[in-house]
Formats: sequence, C-alpha cells, structure tokens
Amino acid sequence: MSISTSIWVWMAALLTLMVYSFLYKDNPFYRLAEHIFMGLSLGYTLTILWYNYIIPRVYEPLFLPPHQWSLIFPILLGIMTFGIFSKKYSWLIKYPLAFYVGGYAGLRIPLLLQSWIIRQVEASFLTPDKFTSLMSSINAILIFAGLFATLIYFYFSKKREHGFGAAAQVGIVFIMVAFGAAFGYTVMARISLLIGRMQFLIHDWLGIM
Amino acid sequence: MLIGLLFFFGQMPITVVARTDSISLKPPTNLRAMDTPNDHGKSITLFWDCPLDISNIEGFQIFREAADESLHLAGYAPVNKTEYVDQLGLRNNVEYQYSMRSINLEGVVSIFSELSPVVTAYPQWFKKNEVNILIMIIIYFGLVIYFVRIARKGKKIFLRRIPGLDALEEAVGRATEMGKPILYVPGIWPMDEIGTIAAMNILKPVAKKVAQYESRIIVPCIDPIVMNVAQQTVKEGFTEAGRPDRYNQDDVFFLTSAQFAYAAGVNGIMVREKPATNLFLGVFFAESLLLAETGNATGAIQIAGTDRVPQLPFFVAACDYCIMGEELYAASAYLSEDPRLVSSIKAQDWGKMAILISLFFGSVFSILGLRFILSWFSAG
Amino acid sequence: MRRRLPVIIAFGIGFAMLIQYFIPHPRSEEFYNVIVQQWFIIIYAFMYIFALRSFFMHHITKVKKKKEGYIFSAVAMVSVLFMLLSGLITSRGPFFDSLYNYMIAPLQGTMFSLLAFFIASAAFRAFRARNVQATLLLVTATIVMIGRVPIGDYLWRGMPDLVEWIMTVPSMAAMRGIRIGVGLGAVATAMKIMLGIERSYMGGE
Amino acid sequence: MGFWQRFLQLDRKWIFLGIAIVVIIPLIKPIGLPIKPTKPVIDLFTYIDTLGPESGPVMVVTGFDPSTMPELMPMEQALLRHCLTKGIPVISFGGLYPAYIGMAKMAIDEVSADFPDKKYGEDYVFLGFIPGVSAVILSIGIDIATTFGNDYYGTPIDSLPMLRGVKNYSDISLVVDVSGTSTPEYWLMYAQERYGVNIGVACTAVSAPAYYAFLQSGQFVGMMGGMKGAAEYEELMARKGYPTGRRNATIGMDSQSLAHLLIILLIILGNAGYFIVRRGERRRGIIRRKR
Repeated sequence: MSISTSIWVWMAALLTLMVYSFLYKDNPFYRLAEHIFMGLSLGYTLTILWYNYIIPRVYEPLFLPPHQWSLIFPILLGIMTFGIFSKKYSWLIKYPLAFYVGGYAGLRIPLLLQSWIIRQVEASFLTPDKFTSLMSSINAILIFAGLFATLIYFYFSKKREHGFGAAAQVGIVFIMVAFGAAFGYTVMARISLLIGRMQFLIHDWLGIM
Repeated sequence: MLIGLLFFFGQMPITVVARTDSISLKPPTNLRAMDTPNDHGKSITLFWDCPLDISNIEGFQIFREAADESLHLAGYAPVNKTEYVDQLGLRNNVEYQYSMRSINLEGVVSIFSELSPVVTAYPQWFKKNEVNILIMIIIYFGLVIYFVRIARKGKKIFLRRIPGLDALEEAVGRATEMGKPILYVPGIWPMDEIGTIAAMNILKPVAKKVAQYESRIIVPCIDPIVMNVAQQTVKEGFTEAGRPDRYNQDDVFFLTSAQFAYAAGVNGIMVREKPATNLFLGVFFAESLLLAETGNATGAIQIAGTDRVPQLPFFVAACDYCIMGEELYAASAYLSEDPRLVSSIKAQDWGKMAILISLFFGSVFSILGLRFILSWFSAG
Repeated sequence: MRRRLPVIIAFGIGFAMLIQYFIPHPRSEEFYNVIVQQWFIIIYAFMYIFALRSFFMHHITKVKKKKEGYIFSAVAMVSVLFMLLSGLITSRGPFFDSLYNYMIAPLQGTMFSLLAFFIASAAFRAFRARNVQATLLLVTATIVMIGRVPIGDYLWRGMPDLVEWIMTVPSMAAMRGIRIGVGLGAVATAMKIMLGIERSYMGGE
Repeated sequence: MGFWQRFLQLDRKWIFLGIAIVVIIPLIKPIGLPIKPTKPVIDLFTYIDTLGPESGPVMVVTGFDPSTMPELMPMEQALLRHCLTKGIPVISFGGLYPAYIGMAKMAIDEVSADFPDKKYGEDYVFLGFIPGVSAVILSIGIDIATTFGNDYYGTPIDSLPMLRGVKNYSDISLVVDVSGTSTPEYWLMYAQERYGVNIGVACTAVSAPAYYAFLQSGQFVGMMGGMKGAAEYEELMARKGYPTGRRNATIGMDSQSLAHLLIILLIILGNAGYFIVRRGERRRGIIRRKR
C-alpha cells in the first residue's frame, strides 16, 4: 500500500475522479473539470499552432532573410475575415473562405478517387486467383455479392421495386453485420481504456497491488 | 588474400572487413539503369539478372559514382530481388553510373559487376500512370455539369424518399409543441469536410422551420469557420421564414476546439437546456455515443446522420432514426429540393452504376482471361 | 461582381490544387507546399483569432452578467491563458509537458473511458432489437464480443475463426460498398464547390 | 406499472456501478481466467523464441500515445522482456513521430529495471525520434549509423558495442511495430517490400481486422491484436517460465471478459423487458408511438 507522493499523479487522479463524478450526476466538480479541460486543450492547441505552424511557416519566412514577401497575400486574405465584425463589410469573409474551402476541395478530388474508390474497386474484382479453394471461392462470391447489394442500397435514382428492393434488402443485411462487427470492436477498445484508467487509479495512485 | 578495407569519400563512412578469398561468388550481370518515370526526378531504377549460382549469396550491394562522387555504397537488395529504386541523395540532371557485387552471410564479397551505362534522373511533367484517374475526373465533372444544366432547365428529377428526413420535420414539430429548444450539433470537423457542408445544407431548412414555429435552435460549434457559416445559415433560414427578429446570434456559438471538451460541453447543454429534439448531423467520431446516450437519458427524440462509418452502429442502435453514410449527402439535396443539388446526386448514381457494370463485366472478362477493365481501375 | 469573384477564386485555387496532383515536377511540389503549409495555415490562424474572440466573448458575457455557472467560464478562460503562457514562457519545457501528461491526457483518457459506461447503459436502455436490421446488428456484435475474449475460445473452439470470417467477408464487403458510395458523394460535393454550385460554406448570398 | 416497466426504468447509475465493479475487482484480486493463445500470437512468439544472443537484433518500434497505452504498453513490455530474457539484442526505436518518445522511454525504463544484469549498449539500445517517417524507414535499410547518428542519450551509434556489425535491415532479424496508427503499412511498403526484412505487428483491437489480409499473405510474421493479444503473449512467456513481471494485459483480460459478458447480459435483459412490455401493451390495446 504505497500511495503515490507525486503531486502530478494526485492532480491526474483528482481530475479523473471529477470527470467520473458525472456518472453520478452533473455536478460542479464535473463542470469544473469540463471547463479546465476546455481551457487547457484550447491553450494547448494554440501553443502547438504557434510553435509548429505560425513561427516556422509564417513568422520566420516573412521576417527573416530571405524574406518571402509573397506571404502578404494570404495575410491580406486573413485580415479580410475581420470584415465579419462590421455589418457593412461582412461579405469580405467570402474571399478567404472561398480560397480555403475551394483549395481543399480541388486537392481532395484525386486523393478521394484514388483511395476511396479505385483501390476498393480494384480489390473487389472476381479474378481467377481468388478461386483457389472451395472456401475461398465461396468467400469471393459472397464479398462480391455483398458489395453489389450495398451499392444498390445507396442508389437513390430508382424506387425500391422488384429487383432493386430485393438487392437493397440483401445490402442492408451485409451492412448491419458490418455495423455489428464494428460495434463489437469499439466496445472492446472502450473497455480497454476504462481498464487503463482504473489501473492508473488503483496501481499508480493508490499503489494497491 | 586482400582484406578490403573500403573507405570512401563523400557520404557514407563504412568499415567493411571483407575477405575475398572465394572466387565462387559471382556478381549480378546485365546491369541496366533508367530514370524512374512519372516522378519528381531524383530517382533511378536499376534492373539486373541474378548470377546462376545464388545458393551462397545473401544479397547485393549497389554502388554509385558520378563526376563529383567517387564509387560508394548507395543501396542494398536481398538476393531474390532483380530490381531496385535508388532515391537517397540523388540529384537531377547529373550523370551517374552504377556497379554491383554480391555479398554472403560471412560478409565475403564478389568482384564488381561491369559499370552500368550512364544514366541521369530528371522530373516529368505528367504522371502517365495515373491518366485513368484524370479521365475519370473529367467524365465525372462532365456528369455533374450536364445534370446541373438540365436541372436548371426545370426538368423534374426523381429522388427516392429518405425515411430519416421525414422524421426530421416531425421531430422539429414535436419540439415546438412542447415549446422547448432544438439542439443542432453540426459535427466536430471543420468546414472543408464534405459531411460538415451537408450538415450546413440541412441546417438551413431546419432553421427555417424553427422560425416558422417561433421556436429556438441551439447550434454549438467546434470550429471557427463552421461557427460563422452556421450563424449566416441560421440567420438566412430565419429571414426566409419572415422572422429575422427571432434570430439570436448567441444561440449559435463557439464552444471549444477539443473533441471531448466539446462533447462534454454539448452534454452539459442537453442536461441543462433540456431540448426536446437533438439533431446530430455531420462528421462525428468517438464522442457520437457520448452525445446519443446522454440525449437518450433526457428523453429527447434523436435523429442522427453521419458519413463516418465507424460511428453509424451506435447512432443506428441509440437514435430513433439514422441517416447512413451517403444518405447524408442525398438528404441535403432532398431537403433543400434545389435542382442543382438533386442533379449531383444523379451524377453520383451514374458513377455507382458505372462501377457496378465495370465490376460485373470486369469479373466476367477476367475469368475469361481479359484484364482490360481491371487496368482501368489500377491504382497506378 | 461581388458574388462572382469568390466563386472564381474557389475554382481557380481548386483547379490548381487538382492539377498539381498529376504534375510530379518539383516546381509543382513547391507550389503545393507553399499553398498548403503556409497560405492555408495563415488563413486558418486568422479564423482561429476570430474563434478565440467568440470563445472569450461568450464566456466574458457570462461572467459580466453573472449568468448561472459564470465561475466555470472564468476557470475556462484562466486555463487557456495558463496553458498558453506556460507553453510560451517555458517554450514547451518539462512543466508544459507535465501539464499535458498529467492533466490533458488523463482528462481525455477519462472522457474516452466514460464511453464504456455509456455503452453499458445504452446496451440496456437504448439498443433495442426494434426490427430485423437492429437484431442482426446486435447478434453480430454479441458474437464478436464473445469471440474476442478468452471465454469465447472455451465456449466453442471455432469462435475466433468465426469472428475472423465475419470480419474478412461480410463486414469487408459492406465496408467497401459504403466507402465507394461515400467517396463518390465526397468527390461530387468537392466538384460542386469548385464549380460554385455549392456555396453554402460561404453562408450563401 | 408492472415489474418489467419498472425494471426498464432502472436508473442508469446502477449500470454504471455494475461496470465499475466488474472492472475493478479483477484488478485488485485477479481471477486468472484461462487464456488460450491463438495462431497469430504463437507465430510471433515462436519466431522471436528461435532467436538467440548471436542472432541479429530485434527492433521494437513504439507507435502509440496515452490514448492507446492500455492495449499497447503491455505488448511492448512483453516483447522487450522476452528479448532480454533470451539475451536477444534489442533496439528500442522511439518512433516515427515525436508524440511517442515518452511512451518508449517509460517502457524501456520499467523493463530494464527488472533486468539489472543487462547492460545498456550491450544487451539493449534506445534510439530517439528522427523526423522523416518513410525516409527514416528507407535510410535504415542503407545504414543505421548515418540515419540516427547517436542514440537517445546522445552517445554515437558507432561506440555502442551491440550495434557494431549491425549496418542495416540485413543484420536485423525482426522489426516489430507496436502501433495504434497505420504505420505498420509503411514498414511493409518501405522496409519489407524493398529490403526483405521480417515484420511483426502489435496493434489495437480496432485496427487488427485490417491487418488480417497481410497476415494471411505472409507479409507479417505474426500479430498481437488488442489487449487479448498481449495477454496471449504474456501467457506464452509464462508457459516457457520466462519472467513476465506484472502481467498487466492478463489481469486486464479478466476485467475485459467480465465487462463483455455484462454488456451482453444487459442487451439481452433490456430487449427481453422491451418485448414483454410491448406484448403486454398490445394485449391491452395501447398503441405505443414507435419509439
């Protein structure tokens, strides 16, 4: 029974108990931990933003030789976001938004096509090498049928009659099995985390065992 | 026997104590080198034929030299390989020559193979191996533009009813009967994410309905851009419903930036403000269940919709209705009934039908031995 | 003109970033790096300043008007400054790291582990086999949960193989279908943004 | 209100209490539910068990942070313990991203404390974080000394006796990536594909299914998935009489098993009550709104 003597461990243990107090009911201790967490994480994000992004990628290239004067443009775009403060100039914010969201949209199109569509389709073709054994053949056909039915389930241009209705029913079966499996795995991961916290409290803090 | 203590000048100091007594070790032959295609340069691909007797060989050492670089170790390939891509420390438009030798477990090395022909690495201006993706993008762009044009001409385009959305209107109605606020959680991802944009599209008609029923809508946000887009969208919803006066900017606010602090904050709102209807639409992660379960405990009607697949099981199991994956995008088109949006769902369905057809015929042909459809979908 | 210009900007930068993917030349890589790692970051940083204003305004008004729970708003604001200052003064020294390891990490881990409790209570109160679909989901979840703990191996020797089969065949098929569908939808929406059809992110007209 | 209706209204605090009890008790007084190792873990264990003091070092790569520590820390410690017990030279690599170095240090410090006779630099070595991710994996294939320069404590690689003669992957017998992210795929692409080094993986339960395909195709030598994988490895260590230290994963497995059973029971009870109540109402003609 050697209770920890480190102030930090005690701090972590107290905060942990304050969060768990929410399980009893929403109480001031929980709200205190909630707001400390909100503040600290925002402060942490700002520090990271400052050290990993603002300084190396904005301040240094601009103010230290060789000066990258082209950075004036994004800064101007950024300043335009302050237009939101005045009713008259609130439309100014559309420019930085258009640049930021439009840029990311263009950037994502080839990446999305590559990893979300082409790689998945490429792996789903029924090729001869998938029919090595009886079991692998059955599995290959089942995967193919499941993929087909799932795609039809998410087909919006046709009413669900005759062929489409049946395929959608098959599709939802595969989808629900997939969700069940995902559910099971997520439960396992959450329980492991809870066990991790309890081990911290029992072992590191109270020193039992 | 010569103990090769090989020093070299330039990058890599290596102290290799090698006994070269066995003549039996043969170096690889027919060494060829070429610039690696479709890349930003600084990379050369080597090909060679393995020596006949490779029983004793553990791998091949690859040496490189250039006008200003002496012959030095640049790479290593295990014995079963006959190809190697050299990238480290290469420069464009510099003439390089390569030579190789075999090495066995004890570190005994063979003599050097003959030098490869001179080769230079240089960048290309177009990735030829990804032309299939470019063609697909062009076709898909064409589909989107085509359908938008015919929709603008007022052609009615059929769209299947999405059950979750009709429940949305009923749930908003229920909240107004009880005179309680509606909580609209637009997910925890910034504005550049497609799921968040769909959430914004759905927020507008919902805000409009809330204004008509003279009810209140609370929209806690996690990201700066999402917050001011939400403020603009809700304001427009209220003005379109003819009640700009009821719009309260404080109801659409920035809560915090961290995932779990946000979930904790939203839970606090659910417990304290007791909204009758919780709408979780947009991009969600692990906090999805934290929200759905607390909302369940407050007895509110809950409608969820996300394109994040791992969260769908919990929303399906814990909420009254769940708009799944792609249905979220279709929902924003269905609800806003904007021909431009409805038409783009059409383009997506055509894309799906094209994939279904390619999968079917691709499989049939590949069993017959023809693989041309498969090549369209090679990941390059 | 005020309406057209943002759409032209969105299409211009969007098209440039799309074409950049197909041009491996170093100059195209430089363009990508400058835009993504500098320009986008600057705009995001300004947005963050704006969000900070909203965060502090929200909490300051709460404190000024002594609204219910205003002490917590004060605590939140102090926490932001405390973390920020400790990060800047010690330039992320050991004290800053301890703040992360012994305050933020445990808080986050505990929040995550709250989910284990909520899953348990949702299992009893919310996860209903309302229809065939929900029943299928719950039955599969039960099989996977039993199969992934030692007890599962003793109930039936084939349990781990059954779980593996569920993961590699039906679950994989459906996940691929959903991913393709969501991928197609995401690409279509990205194209609509570039073409100016999708303007909601600008808050409409 | 019939019994079942009151039963369904059971306050969720009792359920919270139930989960807490079911998780805490085994942590204080382990039950020791029997653990049956499965093939992926046995493959990984036997591969390492065949190595010895003269074989090439095993490189354990740390790739997790506090959020996935409960599942992955026991794995890393079991691997380090196994190598040190068998005298296999082990390189602990602090990871491809800066966030993981703290975990790597915690693992190596705790394990090396149990092996006072093992000397740093001769039996085990600790390499720090190097930026570059795939570039780092690639350049280890050429030369470890140039890639790292010095170890975590700043001593030059060349002066570490254990690493003399260890130049690149051809001298390394196994790389095990203990990762909560997708870095194992980088090790497959940049290390195994190019240099043919054997790769083992230790990952969270959630990402295990994605790696089954690589396991079946033989790209991974073996795999530990989730806390159950770690417990199986600890079990295999114990069966061989190797010192396991505090078997965190195995103890955790008792709680995990009981928690899973409780959740399954709750689903069954909840639904049983739900159907009984609904049948009762249908008999009494009350049309209940579809909830």
